[in-house]
Amino acid sequence: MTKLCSLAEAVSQHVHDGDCVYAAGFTHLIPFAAGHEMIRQGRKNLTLARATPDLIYDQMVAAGCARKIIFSYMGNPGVGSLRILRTEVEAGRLEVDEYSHFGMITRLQAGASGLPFLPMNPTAAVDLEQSNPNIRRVIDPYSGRELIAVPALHPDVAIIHVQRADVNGNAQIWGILGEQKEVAFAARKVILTAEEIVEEDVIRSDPNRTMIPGFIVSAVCHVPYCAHPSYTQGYYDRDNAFYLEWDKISESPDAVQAWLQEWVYGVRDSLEYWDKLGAEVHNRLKVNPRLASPVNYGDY
Amino acid sequence: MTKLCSLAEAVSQHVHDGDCVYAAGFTHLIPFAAGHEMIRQGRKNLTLARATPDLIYDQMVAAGCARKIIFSYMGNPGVGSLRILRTEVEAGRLEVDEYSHFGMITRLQAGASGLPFLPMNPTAAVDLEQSNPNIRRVIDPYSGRELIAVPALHPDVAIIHVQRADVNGNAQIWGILGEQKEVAFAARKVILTAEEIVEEDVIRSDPNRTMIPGFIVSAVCHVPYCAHPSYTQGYYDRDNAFYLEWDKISESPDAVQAWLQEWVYGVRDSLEYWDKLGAEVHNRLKVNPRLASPVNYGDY
Amino acid sequence: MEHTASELMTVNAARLLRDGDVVFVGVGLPNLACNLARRTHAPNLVMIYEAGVIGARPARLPLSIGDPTLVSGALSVCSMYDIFTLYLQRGNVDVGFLGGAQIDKFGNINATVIGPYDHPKVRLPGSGGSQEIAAWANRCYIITPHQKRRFPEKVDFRTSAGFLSGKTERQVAGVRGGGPQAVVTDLGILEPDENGELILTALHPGVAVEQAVANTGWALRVSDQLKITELPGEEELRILREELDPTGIYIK
Amino acid sequence: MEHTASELMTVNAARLLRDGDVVFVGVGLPNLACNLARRTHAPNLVMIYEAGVIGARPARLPLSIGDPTLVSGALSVCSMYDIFTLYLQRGNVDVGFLGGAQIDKFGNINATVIGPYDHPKVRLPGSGGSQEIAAWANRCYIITPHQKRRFPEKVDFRTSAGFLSGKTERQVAGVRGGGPQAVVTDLGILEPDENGELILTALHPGVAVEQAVANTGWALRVSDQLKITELPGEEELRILREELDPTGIYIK
Repeated sequence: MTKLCSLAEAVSQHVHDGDCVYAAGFTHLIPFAAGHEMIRQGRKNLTLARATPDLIYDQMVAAGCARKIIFSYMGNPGVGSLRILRTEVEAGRLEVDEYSHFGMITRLQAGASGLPFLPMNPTAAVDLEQSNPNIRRVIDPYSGRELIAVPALHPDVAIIHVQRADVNGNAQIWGILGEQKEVAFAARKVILTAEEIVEEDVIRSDPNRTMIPGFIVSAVCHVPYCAHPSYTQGYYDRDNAFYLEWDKISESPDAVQAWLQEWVYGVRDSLEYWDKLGAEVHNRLKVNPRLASPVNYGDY
Repeated sequence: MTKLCSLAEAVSQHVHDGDCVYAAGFTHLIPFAAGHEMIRQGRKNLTLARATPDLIYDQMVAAGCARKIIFSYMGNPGVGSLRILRTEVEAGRLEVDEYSHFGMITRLQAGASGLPFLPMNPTAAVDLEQSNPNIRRVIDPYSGRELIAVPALHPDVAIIHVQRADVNGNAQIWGILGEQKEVAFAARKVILTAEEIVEEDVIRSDPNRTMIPGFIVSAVCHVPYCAHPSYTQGYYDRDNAFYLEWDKISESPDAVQAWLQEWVYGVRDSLEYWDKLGAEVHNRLKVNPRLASPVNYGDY
Repeated sequence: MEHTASELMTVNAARLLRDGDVVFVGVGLPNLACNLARRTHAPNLVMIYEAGVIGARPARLPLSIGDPTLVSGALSVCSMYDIFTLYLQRGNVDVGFLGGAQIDKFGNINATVIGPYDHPKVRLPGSGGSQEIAAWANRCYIITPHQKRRFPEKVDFRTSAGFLSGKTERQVAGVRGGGPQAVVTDLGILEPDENGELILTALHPGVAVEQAVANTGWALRVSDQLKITELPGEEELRILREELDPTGIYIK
Repeated sequence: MEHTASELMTVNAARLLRDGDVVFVGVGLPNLACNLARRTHAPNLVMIYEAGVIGARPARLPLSIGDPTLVSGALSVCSMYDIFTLYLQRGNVDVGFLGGAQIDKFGNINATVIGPYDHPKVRLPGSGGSQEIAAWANRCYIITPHQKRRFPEKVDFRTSAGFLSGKTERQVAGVRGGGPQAVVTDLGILEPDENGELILTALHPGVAVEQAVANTGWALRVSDQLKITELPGEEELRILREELDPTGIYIK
């Protein structure tokens, strides 16, 4: 029952032109390698959903993969704008479906729960609601008051990067959890990328750490360093220097295309990409260990 | 800022006659010692809420603590009836507010989330809904279909047993999680009982394991073996023999009162109770270690 | 080989499970049936417990569905809210097992009260997880001794929905699960016909149709393709007796 | 001691925090202000990040609010859905920090678009967490340079609610939080009057009222109890420069 395959195979088999794709991860565990693979395979007309589109969607939009974006914060975190997204939206070339973070995450929670919608308390800021017909009102049957509603989101494909998984797709995550679990259950298909493929016994030794059960996963890909320039807690650091550098690169469309040529089209896969980053970057992103206190489940 | 106190002090200060009390834990981590302390302190007219009232509420009702029960499964798990509860309900002496497990847990999730209600998909079984005016309908603003709604539950006091906590009430749980987190956030006050009080550094070494933050906790009590005859994963086993024995004891009101006299009124606290159980029981409930695989958070 | 009524029901229930099924397991016979299936024809069965345990591999027979042996060595543990939303309501559960004091002609189940709700003659435990399992699991199975008082024409209280008053009524209600697919008793197996009415579709070896009819509270119809079940096999009984319930708590 | 405008704003924002406050922290100056408060008068400050981190103790200055240094050594990490429901919507957050391209007379904030929403002249990042922080945190603070274009009479788009068109309108809307309590600028501090209108309540030493008025897009009223803030102290500046932002990313 192994679902192990290469990331190229997983993208080729499970991501189709026109799909709604959710590459998960709030700052942490963003599966850049999967974004790059979608670019290399020339996916078109995707609807790209993420709370924070981040550099991964700036790059995919620059490569012409997308026709629509679903999001709640379109910035380069701590740096400034996502220049390519901003330009495309200002030019009217990219369709927009926008929420607050809470609205976006609530859409996923509804989707993951098998509910058509979920309510949120009102915020008194109604301009976004008036601009987006997906945001509606629902009556609290107890007080008669109006709450805000958002509809379930069901991405066609979720891409979830994790610290460790077994070949069946049972996966464990620690550090920032973001919306990983909700996206996995909301989506129709799940592609899992993992820093490490481990024996099932490692997963079974700590069941409370398992966020995603294998039976909702379509493909498991062993992709070390998948998240660079994002990071994997305990494995490597966030490459803040690159986040700052992208702010410069993305000032010029030519520089962006040259970057894509060199770092995406010009490499075969994420291993070649990581190799190409070189020893200085590898060293800069290296992390010393800091272990969790032991936990005893007991032998019953 | 330590919140450490004895369980007797915590109950005396935070549980009042007439309160709605939720002693949390689905089979696992049921805080029996707190139930016994409420009996010893003679609490009256409580509303007792739990998905599974279990023996803890059968005993509290036998001791005359309660006027109402909020629940979703009134059985002795794997054994049969909760005889005392059943008798009181059949006699019309105990008010009933009943849900399915999902309805009960959804009430807690709504309460924990600060929402007045949450929706659930319909089940086509409408008899309970027709018997309980708290269960209502809400219109999905997207499809126009009716969903089921339950109102937020906000217990006055939650009692939560955990494996380990620091003196500020930051608490970690593993094994069956039940509704522990939801109850803690839904309640107005939280009394925490812990098998072990640990240094804050132990908690901070594994933040993903922390279910309850100290700042929502009112009192922290060090109560080893608090859960017996329920259990604490990794610490001691469930006393199935006592669950079977209670089925016999509770056939006779006199036997129940004698049991309460001997095991609740007749002991000062949970340590004396545990001591009184004796070496044979201690040995029978002992658990060999089975440790979780290490997890590295990284030193950033 | 000799066998008890419980062994007969357990073996027949186990045979209804398919390899790879995700099963919402209850205690007692369903638990035995799932573990038996996993050790025979369905090694990839995933056992889920409403306490929030996924992929349990119990090393001993648990008395309750919240036993620590279900947790140690499980694939995943999550909150009860997650189990009921992400797993059951989302449609990730293939099979649910149900039980109750009364099961009626259309597979509706009563686990709540005998007599009126406000003044019950007998107060039963109530729904627990069953209201939603009956609605949302793809397939539901019921294991119960075949007794007239357990099979009334109409239940006193619908704790969980079978086919209501007929299959179209369930379809109109729009619940996602397929409803009860079989009731395994100590006399045979009942299955819903095209209208959702439970009819006798199989008898265990040596049982007469009349026995089943006499022990059913409605006019039990008999399938024109009535089957005879296969006797429990030696290996099935060995696993039940030696591995799963060595002290005979449930199979006696 | 000499100080920069950023240091001045950070120190004044830090002084608004109370010991024991649970603060929803943003990156940049709010992060510096919280860490400064924790190292001075508010050692029990609990820092929460929308990424799902509670009680962070960052060993270095994070560029983003999802930095791994926020996780290692934190009290707790939970999902984003939990952070927004259990913590923010439930009312467990005392203080939120907000920012945006425009802040108007009633403390409403625009972080979404300049120009019409469907054909924006400038597309800004959007709400992120701010729509709900502004509504549900007990108190909100805003740190921003004092410039006329940042302080229009009315924002182009209300990303998050201040006092709307006046305090009663916010009260009628029934949102639980108290709204913006102070706007800390490099010239002074604005606070809402009884109607929710932001008025000048403090000036930094050496700043004239006219400067503040000239750099505000509405007719800025001045409190009749106008205060002068205390200069940043030596210890405050030392902590900022040596411990919190040694390379001067934010305080320069």
